[in-house]
Amino acid sequence: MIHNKTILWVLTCLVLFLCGTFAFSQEPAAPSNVTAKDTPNDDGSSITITWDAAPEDSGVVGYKILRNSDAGEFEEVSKQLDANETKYEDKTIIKGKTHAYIVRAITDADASVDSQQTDAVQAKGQWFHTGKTPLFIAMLLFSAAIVWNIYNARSGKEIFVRRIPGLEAVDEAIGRATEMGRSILYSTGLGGVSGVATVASMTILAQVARRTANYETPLRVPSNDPIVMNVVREMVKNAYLEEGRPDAYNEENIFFLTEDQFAYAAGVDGIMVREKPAAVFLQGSFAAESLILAETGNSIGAIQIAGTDSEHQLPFFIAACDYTLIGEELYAASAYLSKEPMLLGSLRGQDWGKVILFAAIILGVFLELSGITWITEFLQRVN
Amino acid sequence: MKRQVPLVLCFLFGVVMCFTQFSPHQYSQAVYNEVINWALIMAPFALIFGTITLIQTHVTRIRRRIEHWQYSFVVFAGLLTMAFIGILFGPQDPAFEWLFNNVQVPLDATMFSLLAFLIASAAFRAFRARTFEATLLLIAAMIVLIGNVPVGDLIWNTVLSWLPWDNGASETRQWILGNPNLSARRGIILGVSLGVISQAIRLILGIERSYIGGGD
Amino acid sequence: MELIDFIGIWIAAFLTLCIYSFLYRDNPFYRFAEHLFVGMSVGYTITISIYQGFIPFAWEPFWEAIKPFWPGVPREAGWSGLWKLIPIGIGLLFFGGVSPRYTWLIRYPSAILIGLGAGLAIPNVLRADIFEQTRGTVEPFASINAGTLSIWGILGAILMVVGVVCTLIYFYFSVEHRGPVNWLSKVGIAFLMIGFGSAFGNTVMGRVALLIQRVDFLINDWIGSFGALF
Amino acid sequence: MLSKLINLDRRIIFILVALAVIIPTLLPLNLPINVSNPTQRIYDYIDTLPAGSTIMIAFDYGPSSMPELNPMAKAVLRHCFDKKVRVIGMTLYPFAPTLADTLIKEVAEEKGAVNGEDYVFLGFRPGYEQVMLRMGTSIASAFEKDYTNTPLTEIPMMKDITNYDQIDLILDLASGSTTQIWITYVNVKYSQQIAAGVTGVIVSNMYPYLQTKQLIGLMPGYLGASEYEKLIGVPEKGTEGINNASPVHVLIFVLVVIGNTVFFIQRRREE
Repeated sequence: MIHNKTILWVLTCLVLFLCGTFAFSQEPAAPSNVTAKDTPNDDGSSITITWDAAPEDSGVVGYKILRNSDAGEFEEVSKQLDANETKYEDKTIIKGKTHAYIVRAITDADASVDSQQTDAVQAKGQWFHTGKTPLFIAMLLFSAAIVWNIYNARSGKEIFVRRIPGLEAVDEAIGRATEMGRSILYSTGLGGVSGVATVASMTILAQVARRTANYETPLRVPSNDPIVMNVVREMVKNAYLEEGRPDAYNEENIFFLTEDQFAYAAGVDGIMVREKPAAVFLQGSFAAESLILAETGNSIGAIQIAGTDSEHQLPFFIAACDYTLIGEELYAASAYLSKEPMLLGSLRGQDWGKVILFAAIILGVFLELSGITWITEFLQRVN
Repeated sequence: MKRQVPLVLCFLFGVVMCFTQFSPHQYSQAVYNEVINWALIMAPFALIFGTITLIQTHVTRIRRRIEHWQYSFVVFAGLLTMAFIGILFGPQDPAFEWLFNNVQVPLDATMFSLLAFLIASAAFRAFRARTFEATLLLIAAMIVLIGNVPVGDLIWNTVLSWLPWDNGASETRQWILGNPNLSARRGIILGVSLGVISQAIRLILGIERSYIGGGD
Repeated sequence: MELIDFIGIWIAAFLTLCIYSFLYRDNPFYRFAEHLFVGMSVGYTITISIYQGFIPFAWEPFWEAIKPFWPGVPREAGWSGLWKLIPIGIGLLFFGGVSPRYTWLIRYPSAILIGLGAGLAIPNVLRADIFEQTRGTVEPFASINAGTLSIWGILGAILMVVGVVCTLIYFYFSVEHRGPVNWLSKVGIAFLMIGFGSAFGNTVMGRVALLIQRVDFLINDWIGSFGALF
Repeated sequence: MLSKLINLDRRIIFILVALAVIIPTLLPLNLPINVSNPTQRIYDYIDTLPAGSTIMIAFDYGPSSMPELNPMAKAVLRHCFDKKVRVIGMTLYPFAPTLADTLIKEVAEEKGAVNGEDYVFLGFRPGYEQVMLRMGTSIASAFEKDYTNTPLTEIPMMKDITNYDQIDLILDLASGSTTQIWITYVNVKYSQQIAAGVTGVIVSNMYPYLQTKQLIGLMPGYLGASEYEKLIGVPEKGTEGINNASPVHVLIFVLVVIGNTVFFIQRRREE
């Protein structure tokens, strides 16, 4: 009897105690507003799940994401996420299948509550990244500006180009080489055939070749890219042909040396000290070897005209060469020397681009100062 | 065939590659990844072609006994040794690695280190306060030069110890690099980038044809 | 020390000294090292471009695709390797350059490489250089607005805008540089000169580091190996 | 005399440069080093990491940049191993694996760090941004095995490391443009903390990122290496380097000053 009473007592206490604990550790609410959507602007390899943040006192310590495929069983696909997360990008989806998701809230007591399951979605790749629209618009506008200016220039409109210091020296250098009966050394740098600096350099080279053709001054071009070498050969041959001196063209003067940066520098240095050219042109893109070439050229007393858009090498050319075309001046020089409407027109187009940049910077400064950030947002980086 | 086809190819590849940069779709990414590799696949062919012309040049030198023709044999010896061992046994071959480490690496590093000498001689000759611009160049160069080593601050803290400003050399250096230097670089980069893009547009649209020998 | 390492150090030291002899003047030792360097570097690049470019990206996928034609070899990969015939075929056109009559064939691969480079350059340069640099110039003004920038920071931001704009004006080609344009472009030149000077001064350290390494090699490794001689 | 000085034969300058490097190599100098703020910030960041944190070091440099960047790598590795911070090494440069592997092993041996528990070296994979982006999803998808060909799944310390989420800092030791790419793809996209140690030549390219706080800190060339060595109290090759490099800097400075003095005297006389 007594036993029974005690048991009853104990049981009552237990029930009361349990009720109490339940009342205090109230079951957390299930994550609400759970959505699953195809991640925008990707290649169709992920789905983004979002949900509302749990209230601060809800006792939620983290979330887990569960997924099914083609209405099958639900399985955990994430490790435990932090309690302040409200978004998960599932990158492990199976392509071609539809997936539905459940967000599981986990509480201190290691209990958990599941949300309702989302609609099943399938991931798709997008053909156009909407975040890159500003980039796309800018590209189209700039292309239009360039093409429009080239068109204008071709239809005979005069285009002014400011004097570029150093270009007068081109004729002087060629003249001196002719007088002294020495050769001219021309390096197009390390760039490949699609580099802008290389193309600009080749255009200037063609102009130099036109002038040397008449004087029969040897024009030596050691190259470090076989493709560039081949294009240079064609261009120089053409220049000699147009000047009516195809007989003066010697293919052996334009040759491949090596692709290795410093072996190229060693080779060109060797040519410089042995052949003692009267003029050295270093035009194109250069790397650390710039100063090795320019100082050796200086030591043999050649007139040196350099030009590069590799901004790191500019200081060395400025220090060691007689004239240096700085950055964009190299591109402008090819237009200036060749007087070709296409190049002049596109130079004008680039200047339009600069006007837009001025406007963007000045406007941006004032807008940012007044707390409006849409210029920086427009320029925001997207991956 | 000689002119039109290359122009069309250039246009096609240009437009397609440009498009892949805007399109995250898996198909366009697959095209991008495939075509990027093509450049790597074609490189050896271009190089072998280049090497053939290099050999031609040196054969001519030897045949005509042009001054220093004997050294052309050295070129052949180096070229054949490396190419022979490398192509037959691969770049992981111990003999190839030994040659690379004991011949090519020291040559490369030594050529590179010549710059330490040349930078000194160039500085001595070029850094003269001839004009206002040259003076700016000179002063900026000297401040950064000396601010780069602890000696700079040592001198500053002893000679200018009466100033309430310690370690001025390295701090001025940092300010110059972070401010006027950066804005000049930005200016150059912006200008150059406009040039790069405009040239790329000209190439793709077939307006710039210098690479097929110029002319129309 | 192993004999092979010993020989290696001596060869390396000899070649190092050959190159340094150029600083005095051109001489047979430098000429020897120079020509050896040119030859070896070509051999090296060919090897690397074959083993790290051609074989993994063309030959292996292609081989996988044609394997099934071999008797007894199971078929694993798809036919996609056959695509590689296109770049291989185009690459072969480079050999047209060897004969003057067919040099124009090189225009095909060149055109492809140029188109590819140009197409990639447009959006990437626009984004990475133009957009980013412009944004970087403007952005500090948002911090000024938020009041989180020191007086020095504000001055720096203003100086930055002045520098960028003036430098760009120097690169403005289609107007005559007279009057105010001339003044602004002069300011631009001043910025350029300070920039070049500081970049020059800043490079010295790196170049000297290379020399220190060579000197370290000559003194510690090479002269250090003298002991092994006896 | 004066005109001789102003047109000094370059070979005399070459000899002076050679002496300025050789003499301190034989008779070491000992200059005081001031720690600059960007280096201090890297040190502080690593120093306050709790034991068991993980940093990733990218050895993105070739043999020609070893003199400047190896000492930095060593100093940071020592600091990490002392603080029981775990290190994941990797590289995007084809020529770097051998040099990085040798270096990590050397420091690990000295500090008694265990491969697979305190550090792991993943080796090299080609393609910059592809590798970085893949590691964002999972490190194992870029490097299924480490440099010694052990699958990552079998490496104890990689058990609880999946991607950048478990990495507290990426330190890029760079001689080229890799830092920019790390920032573009990993800082921007994954909000990963990035610090850099770079060669003296490219230091100035890094300032914009320091300004925008996309880099939490920066070690510039020998100077950065010597500063970090000072912070951890182990002066070594970086300190030696900065000491040996100093005389050349002073030499160039003095040469330029002499050149200009003579130039002015001469001009005065001509006037």
